[in-house]
Amino acid sequence: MSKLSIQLPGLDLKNPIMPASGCFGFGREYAQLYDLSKLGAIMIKATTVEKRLGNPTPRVAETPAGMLNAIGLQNPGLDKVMSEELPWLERFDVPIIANVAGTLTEDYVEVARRISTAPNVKALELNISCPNVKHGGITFGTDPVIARELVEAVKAVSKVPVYVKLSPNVTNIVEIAQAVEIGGADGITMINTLVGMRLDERTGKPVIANGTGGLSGPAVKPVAIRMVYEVYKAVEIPIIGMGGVTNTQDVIDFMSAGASAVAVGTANFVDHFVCSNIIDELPAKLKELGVTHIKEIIGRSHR
Amino acid sequence: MSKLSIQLPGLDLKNPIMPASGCFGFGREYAQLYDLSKLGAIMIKATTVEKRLGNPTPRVAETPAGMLNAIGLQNPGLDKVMSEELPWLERFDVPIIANVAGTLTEDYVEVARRISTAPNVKALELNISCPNVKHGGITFGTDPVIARELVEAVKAVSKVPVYVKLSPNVTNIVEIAQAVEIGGADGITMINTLVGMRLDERTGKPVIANGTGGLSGPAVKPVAIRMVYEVYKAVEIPIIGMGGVTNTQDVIDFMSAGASAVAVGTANFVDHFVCSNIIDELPAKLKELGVTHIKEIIGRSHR
Amino acid sequence: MIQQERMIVVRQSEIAHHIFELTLQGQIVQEMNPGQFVHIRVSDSFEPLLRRPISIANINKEAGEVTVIYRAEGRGTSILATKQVGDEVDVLGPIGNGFPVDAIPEKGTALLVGGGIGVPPLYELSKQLNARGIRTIHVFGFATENVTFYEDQFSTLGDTHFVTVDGTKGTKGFVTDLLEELKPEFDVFYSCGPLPMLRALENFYPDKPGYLSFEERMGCGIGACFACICKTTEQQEKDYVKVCSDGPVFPKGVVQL
Amino acid sequence: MIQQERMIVVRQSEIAHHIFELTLQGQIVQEMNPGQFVHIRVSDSFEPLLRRPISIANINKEAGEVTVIYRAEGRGTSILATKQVGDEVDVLGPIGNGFPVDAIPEKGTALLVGGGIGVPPLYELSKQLNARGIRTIHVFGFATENVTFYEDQFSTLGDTHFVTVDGTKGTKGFVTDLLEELKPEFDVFYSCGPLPMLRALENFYPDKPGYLSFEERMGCGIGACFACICKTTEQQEKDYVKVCSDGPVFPKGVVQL
Ligand SMILES: Cc1cc2nc3c(=O)[nH]c(=O)nc-3n(C[C@H](O)[C@H](O)[C@H](O)COP(=O)(O)OP(=O)(O)OC[C@H]3O[C@@H](n4cnc5c(N)ncnc54)[C@H](O)[C@@H]3O)c2cc1C
Ligand SMILES: Cc1cc2nc3c(=O)[nH]c(=O)nc-3n(C[C@H](O)[C@H](O)[C@H](O)COP(=O)(O)OP(=O)(O)OC[C@H]3O[C@@H](n4cnc5c(N)ncnc54)[C@H](O)[C@@H]3O)c2cc1C
Ligand SMILES: Cc1cc2nc3c(=O)[nH]c(=O)nc-3n(C[C@H](O)[C@H](O)[C@H](O)COP(=O)(O)O)c2cc1C
Ligand SMILES: Cc1cc2nc3c(=O)[nH]c(=O)nc-3n(C[C@H](O)[C@H](O)[C@H](O)COP(=O)(O)O)c2cc1C
Ligand code: FES
Ligand code: FES
Repeated sequence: MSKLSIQLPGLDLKNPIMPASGCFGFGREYAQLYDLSKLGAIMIKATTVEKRLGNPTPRVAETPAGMLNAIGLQNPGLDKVMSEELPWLERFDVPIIANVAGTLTEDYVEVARRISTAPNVKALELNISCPNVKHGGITFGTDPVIARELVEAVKAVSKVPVYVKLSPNVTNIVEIAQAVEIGGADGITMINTLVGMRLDERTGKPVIANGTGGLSGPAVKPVAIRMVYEVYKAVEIPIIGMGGVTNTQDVIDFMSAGASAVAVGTANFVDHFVCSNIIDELPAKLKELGVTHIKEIIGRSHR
Repeated sequence: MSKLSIQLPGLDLKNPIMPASGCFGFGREYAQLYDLSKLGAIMIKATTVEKRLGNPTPRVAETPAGMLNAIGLQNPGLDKVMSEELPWLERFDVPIIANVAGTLTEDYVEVARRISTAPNVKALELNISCPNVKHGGITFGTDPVIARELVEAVKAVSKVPVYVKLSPNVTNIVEIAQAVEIGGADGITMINTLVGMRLDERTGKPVIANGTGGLSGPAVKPVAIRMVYEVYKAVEIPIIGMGGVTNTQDVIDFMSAGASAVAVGTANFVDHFVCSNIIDELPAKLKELGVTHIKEIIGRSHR
Repeated sequence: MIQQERMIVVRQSEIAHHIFELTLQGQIVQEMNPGQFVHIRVSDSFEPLLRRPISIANINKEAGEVTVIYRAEGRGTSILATKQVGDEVDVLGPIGNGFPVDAIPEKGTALLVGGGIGVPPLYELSKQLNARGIRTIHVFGFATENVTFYEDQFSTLGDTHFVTVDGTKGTKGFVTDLLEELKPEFDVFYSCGPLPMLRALENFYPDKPGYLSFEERMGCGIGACFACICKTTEQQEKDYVKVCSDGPVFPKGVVQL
Repeated sequence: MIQQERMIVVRQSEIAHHIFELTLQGQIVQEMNPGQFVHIRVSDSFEPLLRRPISIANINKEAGEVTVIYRAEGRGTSILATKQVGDEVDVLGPIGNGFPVDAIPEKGTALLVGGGIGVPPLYELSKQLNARGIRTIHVFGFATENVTFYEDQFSTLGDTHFVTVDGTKGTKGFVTDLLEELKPEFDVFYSCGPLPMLRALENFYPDKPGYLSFEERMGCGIGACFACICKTTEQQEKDYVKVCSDGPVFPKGVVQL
């Protein structure tokens, strides 16, 4: 299987496939279904300093070839993640990418400082799609200066490489990508969800209690591919691509556009074995494409 | 059918349904299928000063519940539209909304000045999703100041009300909407397409010759609804909503979010009678919702 | 253990207005218990995208068959209703913690209260309670006569009472109206149905042990995504439960109603 | 006139590897001509979204039936291949300007050159030419033997020659190799197939009148969206033509190759 291996800052991946943050919890549930050691990595649910109970329900709604979610970063809090979830995951031979969230720079710094010391956490993923309370609620990930400063602060404390997860809800994603690269990011993960809304057919009110939700699933793939393609041209650091991946071909597409690895989110809810199946199917797909190592696919759209 | 009538600046609509710009040409083809006088209005293909041949082919690609297009504003140019297309459309009892495009402010002004004198053109729709060559290719619609100035310039010459078509590819669509309102826009039409890309499965290269294309169809509806919802709260001028409308329920959804009328784009390629069918189905739908006039639906999400 | 299986349609029919009874055959039937549900993918395309949670209504382990009863109303269930004998359906299950059949003393009496499309899981429950020698009383509320089903099936298991909102079948009103009238004697109640019904029931029998089955919009269906959270009452240690993996059945008093 | 109709599947079968022959019944058959196409919606859902353009291969006006032959490869055509007798298929058509059957002198000879999935429209054309007393010569190129079809059908209409890239059937090579060898005498050529073939053919017979059928990705299929543009040669007055409404068949020399 070494034709699938990928080396990225902090991450020695058996293969480039990993579940996306928030779509795989802390691994316990999917561990009932298959051996998590098979995965390239696992991106765990966003962790915040304090436990969070998240938004009122309904939290999800279906849309054409997609879904909306407004979970609200529900998680048991840093202490519990450090004492219960991460140690439990140590039984698997798989690097963990810890998704870090907060509303103040200090929150991110605190989570990053501590979670990056966990033995199986090999990289952080900064979820900069959260509103920054200090800057009047403007999302960290929509302003290049705020984004860069956040990355600098986190880099100063993290013991492992830091990947930054970009929000697609911006006019110019390249600008944000370059800013976080300058800030010291070791890699980029993209994309997070697009902000969307669904209305109840009868009442006309938003289905999701929170009003808006994040759009994910196949519907967003063309936007994600375009953004990965653009960012690949503009930065030197590696990209972990995601947004609407449901099958092996989608993985090839993201890597062609410039991703060095690929995360699978929503599709885990539809085909619970999707990550495992893609990993099984990749070697045959590479053969079909006449490629000996999956690395050769990375960025081929640009050649 | 008066329970479907809607009055908007310059537009006396029999019903709130109109084909979206670029998806209905100048009406000739769909006129073979049904009587265009049935429509609330027609948004004609973007018109530029000079004729444009558009982009190389392939210009369209299919995506999950959506499609990409990069037609490149192909049109016969202002003279021909004025001398051939608009007069031909006069045979129908239907107001025309002329979609105006360009790469310099002067282009917009020139098209607006002349096309707004055509007897059946009752309103303009400024397509501000074009790159502004003077400002280094930055899209008119992504910068509030540039957008406002463009609207002011066009308002100064137009003989009919001016609607501005917003691009969804921005960090803050409310800011742009407010800017064009201040600039004197009589209404807003939204949304234009999201920038996306599809890769060829075998080669990894973009399917669309232009590289990127505009994403439309059901996939984008949640984003469009969210944006209409947000803009409705922030401006006083009316909104014509669009993005993924395929059926009568979608029309209700857009109007609930705050649209006063609704345009149908991509769906005309899938069900060529969709506009006509929706108009037929609306009265029964209103009955089902216990509403006597469709106006009552406008903005009900917010009540 | 939860598994994902392509089950085979062995029967499908419309048993009431827009109410379908679908029987599927497969391995995973062997693991099923009353009150659990299956998460059904109605189409191999991504439109509609999400699975649909549907309760297990009847388990036949010998034949390897499970029956579900569902209302075909929305996009997904309407597609499910078009499946024909021999078609394959992608099913994830069995999921969740069902009704505790042994939560009732021997020779005791169980009150089963169902509302609309909440009635189906009570059928397998009633079968298993009866098999244990428990007496069952069935009180079911529906909107109107033409959406009622399984009267004969339940009647062979115990006293069966219907109530309809419009009075077209049985008493007119809500289940609590009928319970007021019947004043049934029982040891434990089991219920599945709309939230207002569950709430009314909890208030109606403050001193009786009871088990309630909940519904919530789902993503993963297995406990990973935090979509289907219910807040718990103040007496609980945990702040929340997940309907999919902790439920869908909870002892009364656990979930904030 | 173009119409939208829910046609009924009366036959469907796989006649070569991944090549399907589908016969549909409906009113719009009465309006059809060889070389025109239909725009097929393969699913009532929005996944896949766009219609698929497929050429008319055989018209039977008495029975009200049209036959199309297509390769089931992508998402849409694979779904089309699952349609069964009695199913409805949403068809828009007939569309475009087909092959001019009368562009050839009486008792003349027509050369029909097809490549792969470009062969089907030549069948109805050949039938109609033969009905007019025109002699037809058929020269068809395919990738390999197992994707060839309709040898018998064409053979009853005229001389029929196959060429395959791998030599598994007929001559090995491309249609032009075979034409080099055959040196057929004819008055007008008609062709449908991949662009390189059309290009080669135009160069091969610079002095003969010919008609070529083009393919381009489509949106609307009726001339409204400007998706399917082809640039024209310098000799033309118009800068471009639309494959859907101006074509798909053009006299040689119109489209820039
Ligand atoms: C544990 C559990 C057991 C259930 N058992 C049954 C049963 O036995 N029979 C039955 O008819 N129904 C049952 N339901 C409700 C059933 O899941 C919904 O009616 C169904 O998902 C609606 O799908 P649709 O395609 O008809 O509607 P759509 O409107 O297309 O659904 C859109 C989305 O909303 C979700 N959704 C809509 N309504 C509900 C709901 N009430 N609960 C959860 N999700 C919903 C859908 O799953 C889908 O993701 C159960 C629900 C749960 C949570
Ligand atoms: C006028 C015309 C006549 C045709 N006649 C036939 C025929 O008789 N038999 C046959 O097998 N094929 C024919 N084709 C090609 C056929 O349209 C495509 O093979 C088919 O659309 C591919 O769809 P899919 O679902 O298999 O592929 P997908 O990959 O799912 O298609 C994705 C999108 O690309 C479009 N597309 C892909 N390939 C082509 C193509 N070659 N031409 C145009 N659009 C394409 C599809 O329509 C769809 O919109 C014809 C094309 C045209 C333009
Ligand atoms: C239910 C759900 C919860 C999510 N939670 C998180 C999260 O906690 N942190 C985060 O960075 N992204 C989160 N995401 C975003 C995904 O990680 C991913 O970026 C996005 O869904 C696009 O990928 P997909 O289309 O494959 O789902 C969540 C997505 C979903 C659907
Ligand atoms: C093929 C095509 C061509 C388009 N051309 C134009 C155009 O010329 N001017 C414009 O303002 N919008 C144009 N649009 C955008 C549509 O008017 C509409 O805003 C968008 O497609 C979203 O609506 P829909 O999802 O219903 O298609 C075009 C869209 C498509 C699909
Ligand atoms: S549906 Fe995902 S946690 Fe319950
Ligand atoms: S496909 Fe729309 S113009 Fe030809």
